[in-house]
Amino acid sequence: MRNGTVPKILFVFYLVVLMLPIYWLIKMSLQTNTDIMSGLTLFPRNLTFEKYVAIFNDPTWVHAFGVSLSYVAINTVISVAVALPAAYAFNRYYFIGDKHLFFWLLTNLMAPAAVFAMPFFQLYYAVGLFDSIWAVVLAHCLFNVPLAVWILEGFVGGVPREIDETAAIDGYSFPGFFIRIFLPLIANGIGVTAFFCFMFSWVEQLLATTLTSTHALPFAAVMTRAYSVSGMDWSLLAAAGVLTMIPGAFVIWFVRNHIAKGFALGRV
Amino acid sequence: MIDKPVNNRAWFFVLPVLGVVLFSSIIPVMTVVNYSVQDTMGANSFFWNGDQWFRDLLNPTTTIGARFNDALFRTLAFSLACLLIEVPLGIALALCAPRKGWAVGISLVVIALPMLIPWNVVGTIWQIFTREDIGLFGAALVGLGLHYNVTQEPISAWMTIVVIDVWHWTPLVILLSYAGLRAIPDAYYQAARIDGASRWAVFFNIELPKLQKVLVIAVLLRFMQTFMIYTEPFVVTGGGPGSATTFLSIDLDKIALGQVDLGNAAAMSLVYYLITLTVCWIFFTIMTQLERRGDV
Amino acid sequence: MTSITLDRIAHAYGGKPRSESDYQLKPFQHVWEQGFAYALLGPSGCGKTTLLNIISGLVIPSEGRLLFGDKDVTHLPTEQRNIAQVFQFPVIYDTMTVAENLAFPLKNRRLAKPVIDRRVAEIAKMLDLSADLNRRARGLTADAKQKISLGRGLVRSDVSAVLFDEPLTVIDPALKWELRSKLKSVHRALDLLMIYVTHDQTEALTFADKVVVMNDGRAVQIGAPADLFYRPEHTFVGYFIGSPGMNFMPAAVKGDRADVAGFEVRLGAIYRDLSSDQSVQVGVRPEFVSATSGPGLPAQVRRVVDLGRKRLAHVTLGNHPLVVGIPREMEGVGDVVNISIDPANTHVYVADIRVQGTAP
Amino acid sequence: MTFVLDHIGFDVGGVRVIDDVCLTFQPASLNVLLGPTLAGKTTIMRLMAGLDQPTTGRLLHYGQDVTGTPVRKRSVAMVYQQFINYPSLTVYENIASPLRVAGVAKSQIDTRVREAARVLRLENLLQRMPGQLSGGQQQRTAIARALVKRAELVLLDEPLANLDYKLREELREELPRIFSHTGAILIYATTEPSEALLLAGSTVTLSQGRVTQFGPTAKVYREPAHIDAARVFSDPPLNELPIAKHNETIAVQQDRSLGRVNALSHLPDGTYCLAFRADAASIGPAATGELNFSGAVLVTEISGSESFIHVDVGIGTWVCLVSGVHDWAPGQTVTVNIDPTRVFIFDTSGQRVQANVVQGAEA
Repeated sequence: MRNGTVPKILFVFYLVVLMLPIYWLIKMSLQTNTDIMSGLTLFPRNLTFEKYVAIFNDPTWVHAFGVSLSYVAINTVISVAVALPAAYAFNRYYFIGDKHLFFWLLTNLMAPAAVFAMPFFQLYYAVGLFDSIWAVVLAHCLFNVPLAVWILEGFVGGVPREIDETAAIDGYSFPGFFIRIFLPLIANGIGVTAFFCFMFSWVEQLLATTLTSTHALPFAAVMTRAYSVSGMDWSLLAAAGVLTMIPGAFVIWFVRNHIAKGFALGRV
Repeated sequence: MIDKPVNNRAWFFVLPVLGVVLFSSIIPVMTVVNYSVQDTMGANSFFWNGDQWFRDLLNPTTTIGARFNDALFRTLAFSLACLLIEVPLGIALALCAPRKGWAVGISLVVIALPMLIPWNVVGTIWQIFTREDIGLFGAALVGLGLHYNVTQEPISAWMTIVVIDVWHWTPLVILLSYAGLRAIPDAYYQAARIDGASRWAVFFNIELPKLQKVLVIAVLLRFMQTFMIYTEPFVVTGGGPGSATTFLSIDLDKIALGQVDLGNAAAMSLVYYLITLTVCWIFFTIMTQLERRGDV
Repeated sequence: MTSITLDRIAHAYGGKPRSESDYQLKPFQHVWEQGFAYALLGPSGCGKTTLLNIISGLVIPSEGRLLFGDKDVTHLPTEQRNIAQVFQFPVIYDTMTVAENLAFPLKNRRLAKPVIDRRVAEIAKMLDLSADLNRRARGLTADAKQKISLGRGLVRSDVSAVLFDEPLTVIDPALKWELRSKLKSVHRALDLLMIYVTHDQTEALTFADKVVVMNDGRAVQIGAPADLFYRPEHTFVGYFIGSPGMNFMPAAVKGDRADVAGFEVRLGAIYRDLSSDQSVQVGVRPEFVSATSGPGLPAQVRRVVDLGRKRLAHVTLGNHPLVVGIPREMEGVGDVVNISIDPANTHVYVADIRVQGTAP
Repeated sequence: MTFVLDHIGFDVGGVRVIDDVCLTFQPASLNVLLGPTLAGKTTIMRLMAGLDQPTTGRLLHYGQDVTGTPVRKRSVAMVYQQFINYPSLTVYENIASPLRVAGVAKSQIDTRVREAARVLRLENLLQRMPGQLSGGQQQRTAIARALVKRAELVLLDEPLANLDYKLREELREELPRIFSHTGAILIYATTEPSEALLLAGSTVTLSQGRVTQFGPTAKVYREPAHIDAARVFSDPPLNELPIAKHNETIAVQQDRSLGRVNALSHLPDGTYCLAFRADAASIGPAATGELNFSGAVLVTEISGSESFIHVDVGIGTWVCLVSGVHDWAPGQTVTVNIDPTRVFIFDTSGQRVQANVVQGAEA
């Protein structure tokens, strides 16, 4: 498997196979249902954007898209903001119980959503947050805050400790140093962490649908409903699916060379 | 390098994280524990049930025990299958990936795309893709004469979920291995060339040892995600046919929100959670040990 | 394996040099003799590592030909060049023991086990590694790891040249001299061509039979350590070799006399007349200029530096700065001192190149 | 305005790393901390800067106890070995950083920064980012930042160790001049004795976290109080010869005995260590009045202006200095002549016991 031609062919073949299902969805979103039902084709016979137009004109879809984007954005901001000081503390100091706390965060990051679905339902119902964006925002903090801490801790480690000391010697107070010197140094780390929090919150479906019913129904929930109610409107479903891919595809280009560091919890 | 100082005032930095995660973690766990030791006769009246739920769950002869046992082994088999395919495939593809030039950026983005799609949309894609009337995958398999039907055939359903997971998450292993390989200084490859090492010798003696740290993380992430999979099987097969793809989280969801049998669901949740905790603990110790021994 | 020949080798990044300055390595013609130790010495960015990488095959030169013996290897890949290389930081196979590390190249060539074991034992003894043969390579000190890296090259009987890329950078200063003398004794024991890249003149002059002093991509002078010290062919070599470097004073030369700021300096040879506007300089090393109680040129003393084993005076002759040695027996030094310059070690440079005078 | 370390002790993980250090530095003085790697140079500097807190002892600045004062409030500047600058700020902002924090007027910042940049020849690099600079330029930026702050205490932790050989020579000349008129206490850590000698001022010799001697550099070099101080202050390593004095005869290990050594004449009988540096030994025919030993040449180290011949004389391996470039073939037998007037005698506890002061010009 020297880096000759054979590995290249294998790799390109894999990329094609990987993109095939996505292409299939895009193709179907540009076909009418009758066109789909009338048999298998590699290319849509007559291209139509009617389903996209339908979605954009339908207030429930647009509202759902807005709801999804808003709770994901708010969750990302909270996660990163809360995780920054913690990541600095974990990387720069030993303190009592730091190991156990870090482990506890890992367990929350890995906690099965199903285990928390029912308790969250009860909790937010009791607290009166049920069917509001805040329920999903706080629920997603369960795994997004630990994720943010893990990734940021890796990036904080990239800044040499001597820079903190030089700033102290120069006379910076800690807040002054943190904001004016330190944050700019891990700016791309913050960017990557925000991207991952956005993604992990955007892709999650179980908690988002469990904790909402009507007012704060996210895009995913509207999709599952569309799937069962409108009886196999495949192209509408495909169009909705394609729309959910746009945020990811748009942002990823900016963080492409840090993707691996993010997925490896900052440990690469 | 100066070692980290001990500074317990650092707790002030950590309090915000503690507050937020505690709220969304401890309170729910407390409710689960609370229900797991009670039973109900309906109409919101609960009575003490001690550890009865747990004894039933862990005793395969009882109905709920058998059900839990089946779901657990079904999920473990699924996790194992996914790991055995995804990890070697991921490493192999990382070795084939382009190392320099414009192709690197594009291939990284394309590889990462599947992981950015909401899990229910992944389910929808494959739900369509596996139908033999309108899906390429379904049509191809049926065309090959295989009796493939996701909704009726347990084997087809179970295999399909594995294929979906391999399609969805192998990119993660590729990216991690690729990053691990890129961290190897070029001098190692040059030394190996000078020593006349074969491609396999280079892989076993340089690349694999250096990938150790990254692979531990890849296996941890992959095991945990497969062990708690819910959305894809829920969308594509709804846990069916029968209970062929009713993994732990689907089963739990059915009991908790479907039958609203809180006691059983709570006990099951706790056992499920404890398993993930132990696995996390094992990996956490391995990772800290690797870190303390310095970069292998 | 006979010698390595560089036939007008030059290298420009991107391969399309427009002007002289685009060359990382300016055209270079030289033959490296078998069994000699060469050092590539120069400041950072002088092209020494580029030259080493061309010989090792990591870099294909944009111009010229590289010959091993009489075989053109310019485009031959590294593994077919039969070279060994020791890198800046120790490169060892962590998963293997010391013995397995040393045996690795021979195992790849599928030699018989007894042959491998004998060869490994022999090289281990030469490098004082016999005691650690069964230990895991990862736990050893940096200098032991560098010896293993060297050993992997030496076990091969077909190795043509051993390349060193600043191998002592990560070694503890106290252990440096030990590894240096080990490398030198290994060189004497094996009739191998060795090429050593460094920016430290002590390493270069100690290790090498011939030193290539490089600056700004050009080989300024190639010679034995003594030549570089006593007869620097270029002002850069005078400046770079020796600590502190050579003194240079603008002068006008006539016969065996040089007029430096109105003072007359006797020279060791007879030169044709050189007026001072032709950028003529007289160069003499501080070791050959000493303060004297006897007759000499009067110079103003700026500063005296006591280096323990010797004392130096920073003086000015006219308005040219000069570093002068103070003999041990001379107690105090006033603010004016007579200095005597040894004619035999005084050289004349025109446009930075040494001019050879005729014997008096 | 002195800076005093009063019985400073420092433990790391229960191990005593700095052991009862007492030092008083005078204002406007240059002090070299000389010692091998891990001798505690960096640790002492970090304690003086306030980056670490001492386990025992006090730090007095201008008579005031500053042990507990946070780093921020101290008048201190530090230059690290690996050229630490703020990567996200330009060279100008890097140098101006301490003044910006202190709230100095904008115009004054500009003049002081440009002045420091001129002194360190960074005038045309002010708008560059540290990442675009060479090693030497990055270290000059760090030094400029330390200079512009006009701190009363300036700590330089092996600032030249990572630089090219010739660049090191240049900066070594400039550094004392740069800080000489600021009136600050300058502390310069290094492992190289030649750097200490060239910087002059006074020198503190350190080994295993203990101060072995503190005094004017030339004096510490010529009159080491303890054998550890002599060992630290010798590069190449100090040559040592164990000897035993027994009523007027001075025996060397086997049966060899030495002639009269006036440095030993008045000492009581007992075992001593006769030590001498490479420049006190020469190679050539056995000169009269000198202690001479024959041995085989191991290797010759050529450093450009001097050559060091390593000779195995049976009792040990000694290093002799020869001026200029001379390469003795290894294995060749030569005679090492030791100049008896430039020899140190240490007793078994390592104290120097010589009565007469060794000759050699006073600085």
